Amino acid sequence: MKREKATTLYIGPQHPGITGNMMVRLKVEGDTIVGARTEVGYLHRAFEKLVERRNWVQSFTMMCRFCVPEPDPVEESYARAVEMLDNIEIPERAKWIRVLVLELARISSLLLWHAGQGHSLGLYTMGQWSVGDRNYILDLFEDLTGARIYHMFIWPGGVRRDFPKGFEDKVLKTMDYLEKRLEDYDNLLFENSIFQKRTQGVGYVNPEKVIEHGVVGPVLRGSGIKSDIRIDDPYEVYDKLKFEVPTQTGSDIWARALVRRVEIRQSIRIIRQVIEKIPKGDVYTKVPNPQKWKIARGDAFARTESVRGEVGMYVASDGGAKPRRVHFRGAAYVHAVTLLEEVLIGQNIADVSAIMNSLGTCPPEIER
Amino acid sequence: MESLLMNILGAVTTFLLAFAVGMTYGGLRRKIVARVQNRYGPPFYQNFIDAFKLYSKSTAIHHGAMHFLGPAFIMVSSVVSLMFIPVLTNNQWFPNLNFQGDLIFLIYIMVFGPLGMALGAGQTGNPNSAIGVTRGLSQMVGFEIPWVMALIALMVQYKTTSITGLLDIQVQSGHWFMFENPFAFSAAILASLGMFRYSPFDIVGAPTELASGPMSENGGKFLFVMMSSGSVFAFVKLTLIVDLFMGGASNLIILVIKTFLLYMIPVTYGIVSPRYRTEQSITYFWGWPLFFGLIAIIYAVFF
Amino acid sequence: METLLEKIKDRVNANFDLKDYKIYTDLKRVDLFFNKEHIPSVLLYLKEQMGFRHLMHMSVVDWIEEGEFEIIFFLWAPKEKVKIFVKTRIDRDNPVMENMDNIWPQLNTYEREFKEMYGIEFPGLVAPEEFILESWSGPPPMRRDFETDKYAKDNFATRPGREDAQDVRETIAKRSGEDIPDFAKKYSR
Amino acid sequence: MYNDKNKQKIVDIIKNAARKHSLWVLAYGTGCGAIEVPATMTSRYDAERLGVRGAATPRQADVLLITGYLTVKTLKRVIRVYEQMQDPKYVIGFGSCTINGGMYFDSYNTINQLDLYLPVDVYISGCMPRPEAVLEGFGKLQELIGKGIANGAQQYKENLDFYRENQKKVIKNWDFQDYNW
Repeated sequence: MKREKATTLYIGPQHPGITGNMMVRLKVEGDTIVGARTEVGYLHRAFEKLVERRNWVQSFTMMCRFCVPEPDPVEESYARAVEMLDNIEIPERAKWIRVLVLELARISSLLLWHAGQGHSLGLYTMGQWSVGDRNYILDLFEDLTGARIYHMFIWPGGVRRDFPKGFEDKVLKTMDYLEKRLEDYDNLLFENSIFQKRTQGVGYVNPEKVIEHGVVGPVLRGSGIKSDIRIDDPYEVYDKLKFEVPTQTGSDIWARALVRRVEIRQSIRIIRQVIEKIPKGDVYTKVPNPQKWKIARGDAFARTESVRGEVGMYVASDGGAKPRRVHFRGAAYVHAVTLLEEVLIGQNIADVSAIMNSLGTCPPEIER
Repeated sequence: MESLLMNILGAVTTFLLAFAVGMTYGGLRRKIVARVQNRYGPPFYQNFIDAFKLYSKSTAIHHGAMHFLGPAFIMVSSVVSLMFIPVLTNNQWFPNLNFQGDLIFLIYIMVFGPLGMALGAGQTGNPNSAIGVTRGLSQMVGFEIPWVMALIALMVQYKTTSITGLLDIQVQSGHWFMFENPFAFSAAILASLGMFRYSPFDIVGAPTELASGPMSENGGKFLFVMMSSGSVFAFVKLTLIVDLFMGGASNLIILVIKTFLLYMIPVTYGIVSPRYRTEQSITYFWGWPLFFGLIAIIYAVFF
Repeated sequence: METLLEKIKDRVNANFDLKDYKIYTDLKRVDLFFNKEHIPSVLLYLKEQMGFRHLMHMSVVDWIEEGEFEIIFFLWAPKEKVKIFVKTRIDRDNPVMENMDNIWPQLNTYEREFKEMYGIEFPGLVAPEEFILESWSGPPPMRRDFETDKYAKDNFATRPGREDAQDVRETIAKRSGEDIPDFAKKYSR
Repeated sequence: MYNDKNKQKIVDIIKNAARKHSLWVLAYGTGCGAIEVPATMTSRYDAERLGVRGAATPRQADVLLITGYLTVKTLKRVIRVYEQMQDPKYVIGFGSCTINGGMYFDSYNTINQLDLYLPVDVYISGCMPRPEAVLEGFGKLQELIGKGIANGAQQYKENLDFYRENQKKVIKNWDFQDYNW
């Protein structure tokens, strides 16, 4: 077999199968990958440099742009880190609204994952359905925050505004609709024998390696370890909510898909609980005038569970009106370069896109 | 002399008909797929617009002679196979070149197109094209075997290797071969799923894997030729199955109904299926389709 | 909780030369300060002996006034559910830090980034030269003395008429010949 | 070929009518705007009914959608991709950051003004533009094509020196081949 000369195959940056704008350079023998190298940096906007020139509240508009498919956990991390630094206590209702927003963001991101996973394996109908249904979640966001994608809603001191009139009913209606649609998704994707054949045993990651590389979220849960920041290190009001953390032991694409299949249902469950239990009250604490807001020297690290794993925000202050350092820990940062290169070796080139989707590779949060 | 002119005119008419029907079917497929996906979808004539636009694009980039000939080979293969297929039964407007043994010739000429494309794609130097071609040829090994077996079964059963002959037997007896030898029909239909290259057998041009494979270096007029020959070829395949198994068609309406129903099989299967991997696809064809093919031959020999 | 954090601190202190520490009880967080040469052994000890298996993050802060880079490792113990921030300082003019990607393979990515963004040298780091930037010739961009706005102004042209953050509605109205409605004039800057 | 409407030949009118109803968009998500492209293509907005459709490789594509900010590293790839596309080709600048840098006006790694490096036919403003805005952008492009004045590619060819000079100023490792088709 060694006679075959390895071909270099570029997946990306312009390639329909790549998630976002990055590149994987593959060495291919026949259909098998013998070497892989990730190249990132196509989306580097230097956010962490730019916040040095912006004050605490101005920086907050940058946060949602760190990760495009799921901006809210990043906002949440930043807001919580700043609150830790300045010892701001936020009202109880704001915490519940934050949980609602985070879970809605999870659902929207999971629907996008359904689309990506289906699309990467050639099941375009799945993508069309779930991206279409995602519009209903975005409608809720639009109602609540005024924007479809970049909400800038969770900010230091609480959330920007209270529910609009009749919002709770709309949320519940959307959840009912979504649950009905999830049955269709089951029929189309999870009970599809070809999908099962394409995913079972593909993209296997050794669980030991998952821990070593610091990869968390569905990848870790798909390899049999129960870990979720919402339970391990609860923030906001997650300790008052009931939900399950699914685990699977296959550690392949199929296991991760099953984990995510349950997760979207758990998010719906959480949203129902939030609507039921949410208390009345204010939604934000008054923060100082943004132009004059100075925060005492110190640092804080806040992390939030997103669909792709934990996202964290390290914020250091030097006592001034602008952050000294804001460093974002993307969920994909730890695996998209080192782990992906190892996982791809020995796989079929047909599965590259599916593996990247399954791991949750998200280039904007790698490069920031 | 006059009859030669008529024949040429008829051949052109046949080609235009095949082109129009193939393109319209492609457009209808897009519409149907869109409706399943909860969309409005493009108009059914969208494919004609696309084809004309592709034709009007400039083609300044080329990779040598073979690259030019690749699409031409596919077109030749489609058109030549079209010429051997009786579009309608007993109609002088659609003459065809028939001789004893044309079915065997057809088996060969239908493979000619993909081989030509392989030559053309090889010269572009694009690794995606090369891998796509390799996949296409391996997949062809998969579906050609049951397909050929189904045809052999018919040839053995009715002792003729002429398409017209097979068609005449059906017309005279009034029995369609899809009921006479259902195993051969099943094998042929399952094999034709692969020939159409829709999901789950779209492994050749799989966009998320190979960025449209052998087509990735072909734009503009190249793509126009490929697209139109693909449409013609779709018509060829549908009509051939109709001729061989469903008793042909005595007028155009019946032809359209029969071919459209046949066409819906790969289309509906494709809407809800992800893509197979290459080896999975071959395994698929060497499973039930091959089994049906074997049974068909046994049935043809002993009954 | 407090006793647990104290215990962790004491156990580390018993084995290593702890420079300083800080305990935040409500955040379940211990900050440990070390000299730079102790860091690899401390990290290995924390990971292998004390169950801090998960490296959440690694970060660098540029304290330009003090002439130092602060390097921080964020560790998490899944069992005890405690965070440890291991901090150290290195010289800003001659930034060298031990390469530790054999402890956690993910550190390879971080180190590549910091090498590029801060110019910190990690001897023995196996990685291609470029990570995010491409043929970058200026100073490492994340250092505080690099001025990004000046660089942007020098290299990237700005569309004329938009140099400041002034209201552009009047300009647009003049260009297109439309009148600004009265209610909108009220909000003009 | 790309004259103004008064001089448009009948052939061109037919060609342009076909072109405007068949816009194949290159699947290249250069920035964060790429998240709204799937939404534009799917059920609620369904750009395919207007003839807008994805194309996998530059050779097959008509429209290059620059979805948002361009870093210097991406700009190089984008120019390459643009030059590989075949005439007639159109560029849509998507989002505020392509117009004037948007919120990244002071970033050291993103360009501010796209039309210095590539000829832009239509800009869509917003951060990020909603799918309705994207559809309107496509509508505008169709209108321009119908009138025969979406001649960005022609402009690029004629002013190649100007564009090359700007590109070389930003892209340090310049290694492009001549653009002569």
